[in-house]
Amino acid sequence: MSTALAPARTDERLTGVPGEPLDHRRYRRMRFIRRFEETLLQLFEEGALNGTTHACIGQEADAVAVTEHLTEGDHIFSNHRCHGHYLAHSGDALGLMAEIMGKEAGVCRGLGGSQHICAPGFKSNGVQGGIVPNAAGIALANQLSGNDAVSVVFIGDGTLGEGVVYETLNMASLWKLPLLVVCEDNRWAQSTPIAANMAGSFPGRFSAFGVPVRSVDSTDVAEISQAAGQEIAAVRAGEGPRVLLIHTYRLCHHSKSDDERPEQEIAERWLVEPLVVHGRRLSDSDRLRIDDEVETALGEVVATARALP
Amino acid sequence: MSTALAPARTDERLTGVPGEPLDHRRYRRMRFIRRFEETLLQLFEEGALNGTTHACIGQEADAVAVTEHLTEGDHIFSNHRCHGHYLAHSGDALGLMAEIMGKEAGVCRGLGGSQHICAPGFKSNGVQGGIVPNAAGIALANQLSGNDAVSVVFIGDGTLGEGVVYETLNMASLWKLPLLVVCEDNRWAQSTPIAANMAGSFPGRFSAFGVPVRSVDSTDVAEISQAAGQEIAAVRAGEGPRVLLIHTYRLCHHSKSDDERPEQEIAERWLVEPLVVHGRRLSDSDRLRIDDEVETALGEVVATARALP
Amino acid sequence: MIFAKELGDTLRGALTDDQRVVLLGEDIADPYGGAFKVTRGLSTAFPARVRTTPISEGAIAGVSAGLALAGYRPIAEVMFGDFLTLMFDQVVNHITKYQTMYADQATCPVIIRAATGGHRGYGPTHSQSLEKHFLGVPHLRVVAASLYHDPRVVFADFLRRDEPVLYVEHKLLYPQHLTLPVNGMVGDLIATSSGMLPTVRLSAVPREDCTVSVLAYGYQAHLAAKIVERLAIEEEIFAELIVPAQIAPMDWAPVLSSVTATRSLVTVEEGAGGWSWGAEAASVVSRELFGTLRRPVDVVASEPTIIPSSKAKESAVLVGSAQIEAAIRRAS
Amino acid sequence: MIFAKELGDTLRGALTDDQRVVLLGEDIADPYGGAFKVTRGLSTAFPARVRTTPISEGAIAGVSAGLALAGYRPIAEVMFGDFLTLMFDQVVNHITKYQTMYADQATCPVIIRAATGGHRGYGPTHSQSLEKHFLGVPHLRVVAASLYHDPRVVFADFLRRDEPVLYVEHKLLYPQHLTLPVNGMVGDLIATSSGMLPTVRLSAVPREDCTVSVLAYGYQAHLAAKIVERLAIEEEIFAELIVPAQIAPMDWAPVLSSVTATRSLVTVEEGAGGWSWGAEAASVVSRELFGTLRRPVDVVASEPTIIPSSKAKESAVLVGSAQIEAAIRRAS
Ligand SMILES: Cc1ncc(C[n+]2csc(CCOP(=O)(O)OP(=O)(O)O)c2C)c(N)n1
Ligand SMILES: Cc1ncc(C[n+]2csc(CCOP(=O)(O)OP(=O)(O)O)c2C)c(N)n1
Ligand SMILES: [Mg+2]
Ligand SMILES: [Mg+2]
Repeated sequence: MSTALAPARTDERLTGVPGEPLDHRRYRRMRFIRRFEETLLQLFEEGALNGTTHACIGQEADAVAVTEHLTEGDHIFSNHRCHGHYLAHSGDALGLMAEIMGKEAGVCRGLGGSQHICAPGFKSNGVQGGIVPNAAGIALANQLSGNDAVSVVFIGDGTLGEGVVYETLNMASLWKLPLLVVCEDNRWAQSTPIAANMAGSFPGRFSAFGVPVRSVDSTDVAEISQAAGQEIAAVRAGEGPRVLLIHTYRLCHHSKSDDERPEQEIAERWLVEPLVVHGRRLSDSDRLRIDDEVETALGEVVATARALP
Repeated sequence: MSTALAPARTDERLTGVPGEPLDHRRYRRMRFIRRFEETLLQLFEEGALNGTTHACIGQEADAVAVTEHLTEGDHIFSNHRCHGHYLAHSGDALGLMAEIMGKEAGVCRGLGGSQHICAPGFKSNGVQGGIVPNAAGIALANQLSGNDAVSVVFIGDGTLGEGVVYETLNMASLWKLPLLVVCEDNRWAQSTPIAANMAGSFPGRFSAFGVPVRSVDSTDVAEISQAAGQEIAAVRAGEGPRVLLIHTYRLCHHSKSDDERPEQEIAERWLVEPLVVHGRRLSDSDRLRIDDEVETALGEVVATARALP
Repeated sequence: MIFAKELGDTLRGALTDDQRVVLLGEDIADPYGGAFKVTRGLSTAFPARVRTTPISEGAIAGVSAGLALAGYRPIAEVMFGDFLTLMFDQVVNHITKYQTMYADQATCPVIIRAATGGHRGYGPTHSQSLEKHFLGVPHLRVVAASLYHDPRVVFADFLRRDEPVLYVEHKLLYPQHLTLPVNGMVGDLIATSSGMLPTVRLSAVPREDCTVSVLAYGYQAHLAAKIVERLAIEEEIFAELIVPAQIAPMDWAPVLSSVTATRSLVTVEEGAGGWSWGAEAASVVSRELFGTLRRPVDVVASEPTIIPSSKAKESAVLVGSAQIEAAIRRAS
Repeated sequence: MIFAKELGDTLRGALTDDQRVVLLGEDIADPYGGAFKVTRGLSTAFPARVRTTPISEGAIAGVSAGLALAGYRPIAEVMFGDFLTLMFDQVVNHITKYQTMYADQATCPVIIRAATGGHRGYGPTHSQSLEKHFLGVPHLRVVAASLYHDPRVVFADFLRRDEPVLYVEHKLLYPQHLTLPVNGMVGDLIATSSGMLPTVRLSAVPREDCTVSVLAYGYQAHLAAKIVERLAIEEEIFAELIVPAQIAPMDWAPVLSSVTATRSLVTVEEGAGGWSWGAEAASVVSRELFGTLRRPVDVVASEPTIIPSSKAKESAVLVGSAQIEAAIRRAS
């Protein structure tokens, strides 16, 4: 069905240099997402961008970890906070930047914008919850086709408010669909703390439907990746749907400038954010070098994107 | 808000004779519902009725048991299979019969018909699931008013397919609403066995939202009543929403003539249906007397209803 | 040639010929075969691709969307069209958006079949014709079953094209015989068809001799045809009945050419009046044929209220033969 | 007199005066006070009756219905009107049915407030004006916020009556100043109001001197007013702008009396074209004033497609000042 508009444009300085150690690669890829988002927020402040955006600052490890285990034929459905997922999947910084700038060279020709992205193996939509059955349908297609592809859907903690999520968990479980739900619990939904949004048991929300849940309370890309790898392998092996529940934190505001969370809480989380946690595994000089490479590459992307018609 | 069209018309021979033992009363009330439903099905076969109906034959104990603990100010929201609930609540056989006959004297003037009933303290609607938040809203009203009234909603096992049920469980739990969900698990939803409809854990569907579940696998009105009494008392005491999960069986077809379930399965359930189970507590002569009284009273209801304009 | 059976055979043919076709819906599996028995036998023949679902209309639509995005051809059954409300978000914000908002990098050809309509005493929540609320959803086709349209032709069109479609099947059509045009005739009426998903025109006499055009779909078209036939025979009142399959977006050309001849139009639908199907027809025809009409377009629709359960009260609310006949008389 | 602030004050007044009023919605609690800040301060003042909810639009509507059935006056906020889709079942099959199907033994006066509309680059799922799909839902009133209607008057009407209502608030109205008629004027335009929930008419000159009537609501009415004013001053093109608060069911009388004078009508809305608000207007006006119009009714609506995120593409799709001006010129 899908016919790509153009091959995704990637840059090794952003997505990983052949032969570099895994730790470097992971750091680079997270740094790439982080700096993309920060750049975007800056462009918004400059007034260079239209509309709105939801940055995933603080959650970069999730995207990088999960996509490490995906392969050609797998599919990601993402939500409003989709940039990290998309960049980890495709590396296509220019396509996404151009999209958010509303340019014709954008990955959806400027039609979709920040929340509505499509590229081979990837889609997102900005309506909470509804993408979950969509991802399950893709999983059903894979099951019917008899391939071993995995359909992954990213949702937030707040999205567990939407009933269609449960309808889908039930159906996916009944039909043993090859679906992985990645629930990024960043403790907040827009302005609402999880305590005001969710009663009962977080993992119980899934296990009640016979869907196994793997919880990871971590911002460490290595730890998340290990869990993601096992879950994806199980789904790929035909064991039915599974949930990877990642307890993480969003360090930036929800969308553009709305943040009323306790400063202390945010400050504490900056101490354990993915780049800090994983960055320790690299030498200072390697980190600085990679930071630099990412900066240069991203600078080129922004310049190119700005110059686009 | 509610302004009754007319006071509910009751007949002691159907709803309970003052001073009679509880066992007699319960038998009478269940017998009343049973015979009302059977009469209705017969009238349909005769072609005397229009539309469709969902009889609750086999599930009479649930309605009788739950309503024993409700009082003025409490509210019942029921579903497509609402006759038993309504009759146990109001005793208004004539109003319901006239309603299903489409007569002006019907409890909703013939506008609602079998599935859409309203009377003081009682409402029903024929759309699966949507009544659950409606009942929760009534519970919220009671909470805001500071009274100790209980809002009860009856749903079937299959209705756990609807997402809005979970949305509501979450909200009711967060807000500690005085809501009792009575889930009548009759093993089938229309033609679909529970195994094809529900993955995972039945009580887990509720407890995942922090809503305590009391399961009763019984058709014994006494046993169900005991459980219902405790659950309703807890809700009334302000402990938040609770679920009474009754595993029962529907002995008749789903609506009018559609039944493809295994005959053997149905036959086995006839051996443990509520009237048989509870009837053992009465002498043969008491049973026959009550049967007779119910028959006479119902006969009068039908004759009166038929003669209505 | 019972419609429900022909429709079932059509679905069987689609499942046989096209491995991409998947049926989803509540209680559609054997031995039950759906509330209106349309899918009877199909789950036995195609167990993997004919799936009874839990009672989850939102997820049925949403899973169908995913299947379609992945290249399958899902056909979702809605037991009662009244419950299309629970699919509204998937239809409006997912299914019909994907192709365009993704700059044509994906398609989402979901087919939703819904049993609609009243006159059976099912009451307020099981009798509605809610399709009017889906008219004008961008990128959604709404198509109505009728006795003049071969479901094979209709579904061949659905499966050939990449757009999502809502197909409404009035319950009262299920037990009826299809009356497809044969040799240019349907019974005693002259029948003309035009278009890929044809608009059928029926009249007792050539268009030039008709004094009113009647635009109707679904079960109401069947009622209207009987009236058109009877008025012609008994009273020499000649109307041309126009029965589109696709009711949105509309190909107005056949309507305009008919009304150009008759200079009078009545539209008929069972849905509630007010912002209904016929309103758009009236708007378009009044504009396109401005100054040439003999009388205003008459939009016949049901009372804008709940559909009562009682037979007498239901008849007073829903459009039936009496209202159609009166309107044709007025307008002829 | 910023609209968002006035609306917030109106809600505060309602909460103060009427113990039955309860506000529900996503992120409406302090310190956030809602995505558009309308409810800021209210949860602090009325913690029990102003409740932030989980992200559960269906249950928000459904719980509101229960509150209303129990005698309360729930006001539910929908963060983006695009998500009204998820309330559709509650609106169509529950809220608007109860009173009538229960033979007036209950009422269900739910008020739903939805932030609608585009022109902000929010893209396909956060920019829509979906109210057209709610027009003609039996027993539902649809009312549109405008700068010419005092929200206090509007909510007083809602709370006085027992019917459910959908109140659409175009996002671009929030930061604007209300421009209520003062001494029969709005700026340089003559203003006349009629009705309980008034229909406001604005024109530079008396109606007799106007050559076109313009029917618009919400943000589009604000755009249209500026054009009406400018065309009058700069080019002596005189139009009468009619701005209803209640857009369904419509009181057509003020429209008909205006068009009787001008014999020309343009309708304007931001929703997608096709079976839109204006279609019913065209249908009614073409019928009621048959033979007296100078030209067909012109229905101006947005392109029937997704609303793009890119500014340039969004402007090409959504109705804005350019389309309104062109239509008024054509029709005058
Ligand atoms: C159906 C729907 N309702 C409301 C919104 C508005 N909204 C956008 S993001 C958001 C919060 C989502 O929270 P969560 O799922 O925790 O994801 P996070 O933003 O924290 O990543 C809300 C309410 C929406 N996009 N869709
Ligand atoms: C939203 C909705 N979807 C589908 C139906 C059609 N329907 C009526 S009853 C029923 C089965 C309900 O099963 P369950 O909840 O187990 O209740 P039971 O009939 O067994 O009492 C279905 C699917 C409906 N009424 N509402
Ligand atoms: Mg979150
Ligand atoms: Mg059941």
